[in-house]
Amino acid sequence: MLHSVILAGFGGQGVLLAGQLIAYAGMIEGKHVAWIPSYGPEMRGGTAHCGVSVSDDPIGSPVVEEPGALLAFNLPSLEKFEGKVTQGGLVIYNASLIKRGVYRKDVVGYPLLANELAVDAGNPRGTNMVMLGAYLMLSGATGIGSIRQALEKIFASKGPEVVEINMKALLMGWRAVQGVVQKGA
Amino acid sequence: MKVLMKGNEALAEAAIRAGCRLFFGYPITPQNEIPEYLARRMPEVGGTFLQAESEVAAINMVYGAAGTGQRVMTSSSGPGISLKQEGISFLAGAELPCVIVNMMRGGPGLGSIQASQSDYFQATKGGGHGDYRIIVLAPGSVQELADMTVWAFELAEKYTTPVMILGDGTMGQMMEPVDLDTIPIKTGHSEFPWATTGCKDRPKRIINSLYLDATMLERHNQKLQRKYRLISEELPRAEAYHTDDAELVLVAFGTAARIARGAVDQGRANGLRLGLVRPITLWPFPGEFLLAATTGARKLLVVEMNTGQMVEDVRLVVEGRIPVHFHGRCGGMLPTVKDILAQIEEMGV
Amino acid sequence: MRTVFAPPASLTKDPFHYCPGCTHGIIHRLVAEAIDSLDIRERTIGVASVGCSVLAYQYFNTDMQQAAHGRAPAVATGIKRALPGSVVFTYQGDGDLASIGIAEVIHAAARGENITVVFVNNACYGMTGGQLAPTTLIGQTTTTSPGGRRVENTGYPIRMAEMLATLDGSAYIARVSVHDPAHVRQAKKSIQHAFEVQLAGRGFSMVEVLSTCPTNWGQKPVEALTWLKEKMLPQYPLGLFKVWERSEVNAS
Amino acid sequence: MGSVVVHLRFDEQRCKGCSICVSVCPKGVLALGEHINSAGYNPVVEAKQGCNGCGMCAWMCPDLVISIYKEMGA
Repeated sequence: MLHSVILAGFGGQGVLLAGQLIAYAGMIEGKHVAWIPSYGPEMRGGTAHCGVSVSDDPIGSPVVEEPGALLAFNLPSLEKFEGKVTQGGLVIYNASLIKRGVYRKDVVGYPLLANELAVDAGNPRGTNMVMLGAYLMLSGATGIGSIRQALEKIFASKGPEVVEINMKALLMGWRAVQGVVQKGA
Repeated sequence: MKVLMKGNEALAEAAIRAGCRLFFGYPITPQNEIPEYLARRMPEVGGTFLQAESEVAAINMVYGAAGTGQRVMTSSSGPGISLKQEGISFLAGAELPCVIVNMMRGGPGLGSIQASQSDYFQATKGGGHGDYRIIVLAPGSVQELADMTVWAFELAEKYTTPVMILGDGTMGQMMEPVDLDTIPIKTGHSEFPWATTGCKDRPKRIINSLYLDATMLERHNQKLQRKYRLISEELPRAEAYHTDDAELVLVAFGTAARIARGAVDQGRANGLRLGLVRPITLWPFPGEFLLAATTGARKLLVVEMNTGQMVEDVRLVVEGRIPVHFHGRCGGMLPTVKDILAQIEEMGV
Repeated sequence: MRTVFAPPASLTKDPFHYCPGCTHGIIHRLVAEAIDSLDIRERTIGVASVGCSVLAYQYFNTDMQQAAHGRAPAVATGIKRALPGSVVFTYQGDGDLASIGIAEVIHAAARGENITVVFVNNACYGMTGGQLAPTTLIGQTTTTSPGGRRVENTGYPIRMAEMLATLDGSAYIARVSVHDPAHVRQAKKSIQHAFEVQLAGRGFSMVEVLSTCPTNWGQKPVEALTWLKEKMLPQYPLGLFKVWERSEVNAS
Repeated sequence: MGSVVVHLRFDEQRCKGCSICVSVCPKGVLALGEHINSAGYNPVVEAKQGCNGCGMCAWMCPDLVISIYKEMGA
């Protein structure tokens, strides 16, 4: 089983960190993982994206050409990557900033008011965690417990409060799409 | 314990563990995390990090430091490695150990900053002026980047020669789990009978590659060639994957080999008898290994992130006994499993 | 019997390969005498460059490393960073230092690299047959400026000592000459002082030594000394351009 | 007060006959010899008495040909 995902947004939205958390959690679960960022002048333009693979088998190219899922944090990211998602894949997009739906009919789109949910979670900068929570709920790429362990490792120097506040935002996203699924079912 | 690290950072940390306390470099994408990491780490371990005024200066600082017998490293990418060729030739000529990292990007010229394997010829055929070779290692994962850095320092000292780690932008930028605890920590450095350390209680030593007398230079060159023959006998290394019953064997290194492995898996799932040979040393090229692993194969397909470079060495090795095909992407584009399998279908297994 | 003058211990017995009357030999001797006086031969590592002095590694009786054209200050940086307790000097000509290697020497000075550069300026490329150098005088005939150096074509001579003295990292910059015994004595003092600056850890030191090239200037050795005095001194005034005094260290 | 005897020693095989030493000698005691050394040059010789050991020749010799010693005479 291979989970491949592209996370894309503008600088400061924490897309690279959210991607690393998936890879870290996958590693904790004993899976093969790879994470690769966009780099160079592309970053200077204020956009950032990364690709993550979590798999039971060794990972070939770490570059995610046809992701099973896309987390689009802003409109340019949705426009750039929507066409690359595999048939039947997930497109989770930040509806706080993106005022349109998904054009493709062969993927499943999930709008998420990530900014508002982050504010509700008491963590206005936690949109990346909201989006990540939604992705984990919908894909099952890694468990929530291993994401917590990954957060504890990455934020070891910042203390347990930082872990908690991020987990809270993550669960906001998780529950938000859980509701959507139930409604659709 | 496994941690998630970028290839460039794992390599840099491995160099510290291997006892490297001297780094001279110049910024260029996609290897910047190496100097950035060492700029932080070197002062913590009492080492030297120096950003030189150019790649030319950096490699010559390496040349000076290597002369003292201490472990020293530089890193760069295509355009910078081209500038370093003068110094690499001097290091090879004066027989000094050092480690040079090339995180390849697309060329020629300024090219791009995306991953490529277009410096294979430059790395394996000499690169600079004169009749010399350097050892070239091709890592295939972040763990190998770290392990090969340690190995590179050992080989450099064993054979008193520069060793190049030939990675690419993808390899340097990607994060993968890596276990660095398995690398023994080396401190201090070895004593060498050629190192310039001040001539207290011994005759003076000279580090040099100038031999104005033709007979002397020929003798020096023959000595180098004897060393290169020894390396060619002792060192070649490669990895075989499902070659035992393979009718078609893919040959690829580094990032391309990871993709080729995916093609082997998917092809086998579809009933195709595919295998893979992955050269780990690019110079010396593992020719005998390749021959042994492909005795039953009817076709070879070389996959590279360039327009066809290693394929020439593969053809030299098989000497026309097996048809050798080529699949390449270049300019920073990566081959895909789908495209490789499409070409295999076209070729017929 | 008292010795008034004998060769220094920091030179090997090898005869110099330089042309008759070439003042490289004098400058080699002065460097070696400075090393002897300071008793630092056993911890000195010299860097030979490319040009006439390419074989300097044979002559200095210290550990030596031969560098690529222009790169001696970078090589010296590598050595000094690896062995901070050593004394490191480069010996470079004007083509090597002021043309192809100008970046390396400027940056070594700007970093305050604690090395000593002996810069031999004879206003031409000697080894390759007397071509135009960055330090060739205006109007001076060379094999690549057969009608004399013209400003419209190749610009102006570079005054390296003045230029490097502007950098905060340089601690001692002097220009001396070897065209007569009195100036040779002054040159020796300067070179020794440059090494002392390094020993005190003050940073980059360079002594530019005006030198002759009788062969490529097409002059007899004695005439060449006169030409140096009359033609080169006006373009390249002698003196101290950056001075470090011992008292500065004591005061700090 | 005893007289001082100055001894000049020439490492003749190193001499290239450039005659810089001849030109700087204040007493004019040096000259190039008639014979030829192994390198093919007419090497410097002490042509006249009167050296006072001032050392200028040795200071200016580019090839370390000249060594100077002083002996206190009777």
